[in-house]
Amino acid sequence: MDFLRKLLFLPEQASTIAKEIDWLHYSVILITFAGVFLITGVSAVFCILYRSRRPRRPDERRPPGPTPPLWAEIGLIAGLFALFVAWWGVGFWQYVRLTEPPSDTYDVYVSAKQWMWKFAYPSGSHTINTLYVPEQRPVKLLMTSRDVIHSFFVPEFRLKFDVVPGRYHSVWFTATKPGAYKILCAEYCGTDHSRMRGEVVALTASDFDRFLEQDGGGGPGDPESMSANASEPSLSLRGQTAAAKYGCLRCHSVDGSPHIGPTFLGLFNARVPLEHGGEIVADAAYLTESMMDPQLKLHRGYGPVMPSYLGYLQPGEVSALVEMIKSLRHPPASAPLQLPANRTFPIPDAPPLRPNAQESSP
Amino acid sequence: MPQEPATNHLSVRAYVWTYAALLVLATGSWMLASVHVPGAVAIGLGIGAIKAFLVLGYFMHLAEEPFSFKLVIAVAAVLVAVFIGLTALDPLTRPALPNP
Amino acid sequence: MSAPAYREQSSIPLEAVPPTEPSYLDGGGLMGWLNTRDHKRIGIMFYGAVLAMFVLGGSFALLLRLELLTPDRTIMDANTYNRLFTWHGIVMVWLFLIPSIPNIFGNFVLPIQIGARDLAFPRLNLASFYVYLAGSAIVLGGLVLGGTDTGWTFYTPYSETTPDRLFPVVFGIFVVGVSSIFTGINFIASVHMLRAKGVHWRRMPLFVWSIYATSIILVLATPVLGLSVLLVGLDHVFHLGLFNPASGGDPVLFQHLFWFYSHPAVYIMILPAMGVISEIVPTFAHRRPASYNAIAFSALGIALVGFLTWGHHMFVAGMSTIDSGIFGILSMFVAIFSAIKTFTWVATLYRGDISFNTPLLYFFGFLFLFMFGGMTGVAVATQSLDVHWHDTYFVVAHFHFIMVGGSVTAFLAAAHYWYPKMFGRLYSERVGLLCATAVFIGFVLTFLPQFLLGNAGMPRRYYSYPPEYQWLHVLATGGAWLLGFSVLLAVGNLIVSLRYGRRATANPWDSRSYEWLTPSPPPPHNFPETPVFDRGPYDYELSQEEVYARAYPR
Amino acid sequence: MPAPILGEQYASLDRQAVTLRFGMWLFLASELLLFSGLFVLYAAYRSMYRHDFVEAVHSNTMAYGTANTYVLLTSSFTVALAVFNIRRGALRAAMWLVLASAALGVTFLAIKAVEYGVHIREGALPGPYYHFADAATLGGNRFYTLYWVTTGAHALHVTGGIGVLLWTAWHVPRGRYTAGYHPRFENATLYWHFVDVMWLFIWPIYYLV
Repeated sequence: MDFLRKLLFLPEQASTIAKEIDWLHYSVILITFAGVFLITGVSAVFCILYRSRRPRRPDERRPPGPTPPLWAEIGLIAGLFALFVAWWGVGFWQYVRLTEPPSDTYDVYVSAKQWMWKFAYPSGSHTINTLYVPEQRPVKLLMTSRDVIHSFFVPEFRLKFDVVPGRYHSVWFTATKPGAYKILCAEYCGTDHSRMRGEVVALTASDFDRFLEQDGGGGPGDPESMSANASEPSLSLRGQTAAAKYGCLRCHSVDGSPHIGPTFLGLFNARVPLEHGGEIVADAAYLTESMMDPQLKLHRGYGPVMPSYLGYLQPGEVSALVEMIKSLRHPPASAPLQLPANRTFPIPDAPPLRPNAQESSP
Repeated sequence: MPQEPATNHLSVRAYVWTYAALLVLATGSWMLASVHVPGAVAIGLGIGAIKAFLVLGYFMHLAEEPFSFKLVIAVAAVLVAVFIGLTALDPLTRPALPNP
Repeated sequence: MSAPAYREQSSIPLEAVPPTEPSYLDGGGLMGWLNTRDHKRIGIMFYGAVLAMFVLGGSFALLLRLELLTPDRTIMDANTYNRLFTWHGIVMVWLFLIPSIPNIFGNFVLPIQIGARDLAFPRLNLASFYVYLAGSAIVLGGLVLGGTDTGWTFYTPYSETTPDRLFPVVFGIFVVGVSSIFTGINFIASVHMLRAKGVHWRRMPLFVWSIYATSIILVLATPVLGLSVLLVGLDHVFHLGLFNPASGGDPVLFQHLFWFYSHPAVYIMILPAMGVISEIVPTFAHRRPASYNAIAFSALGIALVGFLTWGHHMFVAGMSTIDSGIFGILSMFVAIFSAIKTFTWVATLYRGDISFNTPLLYFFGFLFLFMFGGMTGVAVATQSLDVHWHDTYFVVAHFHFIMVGGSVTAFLAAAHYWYPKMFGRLYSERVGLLCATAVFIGFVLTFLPQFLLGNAGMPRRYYSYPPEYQWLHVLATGGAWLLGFSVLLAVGNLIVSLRYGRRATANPWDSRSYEWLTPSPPPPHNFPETPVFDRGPYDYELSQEEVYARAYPR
Repeated sequence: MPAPILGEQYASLDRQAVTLRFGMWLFLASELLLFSGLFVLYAAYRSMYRHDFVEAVHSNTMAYGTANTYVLLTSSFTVALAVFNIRRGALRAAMWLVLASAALGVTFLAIKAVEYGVHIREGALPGPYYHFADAATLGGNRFYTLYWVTTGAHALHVTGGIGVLLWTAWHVPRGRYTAGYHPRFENATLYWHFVDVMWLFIWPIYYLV
């Protein structure tokens, strides 16, 4: 199988889903190839067998030629259709799996702009163009763009999704082995589209922990992200700033007491009763939606008084607010911030990369 | 100079009745708008479709034309429905992570 | 086996229909051409204009390939490169492929194939030509003034904010769209209303069916394109932000609007090509198509189901999962119709009386490339695979297999097949066969490596690329130049034969289809006398004499 | 009275007339798809901003829109009567009815202009110029942007339709149409009806519900 993969020039399989997708890939391509060569071959044989061997005469009458029997036509079409539907079925099933993350993911916020990638980690640090992830653990990316459409593409993970301004798209993957893999922008985004490249660095669990510990200050080996990071508080801290800036705390308490709006404490992933019946789990999706369109799914017992913050909140602030709410869990705010925010660290040791991964991103 | 129409064209009476029906429907749809009823959009568009049907069939004489004429409009109308349906289905069924 | 066999049957058809009139090519002077209502002359004028666009778009492609020889700058900077691939797309799609076969060969052949003296609306037809010229002039003017770097897809919000001269380009595309709609209306009305006595629906040549199906798309999809590009233009000028998230818009909606046209547009490009092939195969196999109904109705099927699949361009664009699934399965239906056609063509060769001329060789190339392109189309419509392939060179290779391997090959096949009818001469068969082979090799060399590039993860529209992809790019560039030169040689062969080719008889291929009943080239009113048909277009069980007797009863 | 010219490709005048009408219907189908793009945008944005859209519809100038509906329905009626009359050979009546329809079309545009004036004063303008207090939401902005684009496209069609009607009326006394052969006359009226039909759908979604 590995031979087939190399023959098709497919990159190595570095995510859990890559192997499954490649299986479908092989079967589709092999059947396709066989069909194309078979039919072309048959028609070539026909052309040789039934070539014209005599000069034409104007009074020539030719037999009309046989018509294929109906059962053969219908059988062929039905067989082909069954094949295509089977491909569709498998493909759609895998696609659904690709788009629906498991529940226990490690979340990274991605924001793209012309022509760079920025990755913000729950711990508050962020890196530019290099994404650090733990291996063997599902990672969910919540992606948005600040200007035009980009597309996050990692060939080794068989993963691609457009990064659209004004919206969050989430994708997830589990890296299977440590290493560095190309990130390419796959949606045309202007002059330097082709230079908008980055890297995913998958680390072993212990290396990743080390990265997290040391990374209050910055991503390894990336001076730009370091300097940017040194003065940058964690996501949930920035969420607190945003909450103050937009006056969220005038209506929402953080200590569990109900006010004009529901309290933020313990809100995350709680089951919330709705005004119009039913209930909903207050996940990131619901929280985001409620900032943009508060009346759509109103928490029971609270009036429809909150204005929409659509267009006011900056892209990063929404994720910061969600992280902030996430950090306020029961029991009361033991440690909303897991890391000391503004300490600087020495540059950590380079993580163990494979030799071919040293190519630096622009 | 005026002569009787050669074929079975519509009479003046048919035009007047069609016009009257159109006025009644338009008024009905207007009045419905002021009372809040569930499914108002569907009712409003339904009445619009009936009116369009009347105009097409009688004012535009589609009823008298050959089948091929009707087919053209039917195909176009079906495509419009599919276009609107499949496109609007997208925002309706997107995961709720709408806007940052 | 080869061409000279035809010499022996030269004069029969001409005797059956002695040319009593001058041909449509004679007389009239320059104004007689520019102000003509004759569908054949309009077709020839389109021929000239469209070929010029083909050369222009082709030279853009060759420059692009040259730039991709090395991973970084070779001959131009990134901005020029981005403009160039945009122009290549715009010129090839809207100014070459969409008008190519329908407006040249459809115009010329379709009225004759239904036994009519002209199209239903000759003035509208001429207007279509001039509107096309005006639209092309506006587009090219916009390109000269600075052009645009959005790609031919004009994705928002990039296209709303790019500082380039977008409006003239999109307005020109809108105008060209008007020309398409005119042509489509003309064809549909002609097919419905102008068929000669005896040409009922199931006696229409298959090319007519495919042009008819194409026209349905032209009439019903083109206005949506006109609207969506104009909206982008308006947004660009007035910043209405219709699709801009900054003012609450949704960029993905533009993609819905755009692909509602641009996916059916793919069928505008390939359906006429399939029609050409459906004429060539019975003619050179000298037998009735294995199933007339299968080919005719699958053309309609493609045209109508083709309207329902646009979303498969947007699987990773952020469309909802349910919508993706629906579009995924609908896309599979279209593939079935194409498969039906392919099987029928091959079955038609079975126990035929096959003569191997240039058009049939092109059919061979077409068959292989189209099937390859079509089957990889099924592959990219499989959603989880599309996630990896979307916007990579795999997709580029896939649609070039359909557009170049399919449509351009069929275009060349049609140019050779109807050449004797259009100009009354025969081209050089030997050069023709050589060029057909070279086109095929050049094509495979250009685009097969691109499938592998796509697999390896090379995204499209990349000016610079990781160096490990280089050797495949070098192969592709070499192939592209071979392809370019062999196409030029093929066209040159046709041009030289205008003057030096042997005179053609009315029916050099011994076909039974209706257009071969008239002299080559045809008289201005197509038929020496009004035909009344008592036979179908593929009645190879009739002799030549019976064929004429059953079209011109005396 | 000049005899109608029969194209060489047609077997009879009747055939030619039917074909011309058929061509017009094809064109109308094409126009329908043009408008459908705008309806698609409306449907999609409405499903994204449901509450904002409902609010915005209620803030719209319903009186003007409704008046215009009656104007267009009446003009459709008069132009249908014009066809009835030309089929009887009553050319003068046909001409006056067409002119009356054109006048109603001008009335429509006049009302529309006044209405646009109201919108401009209130600040219900498209895109970045939007500052309408009654529906100060992003959805309201979407609604009025689409409103301007859609009704603007429709008003352009009305203007074109008036031109076609006037052109047709001008040709009536010049003997271009007869009771037996008048496909271009009918085509002009078909176009006018089409403009009316489009308004029948624009009216409920932008003014009523």
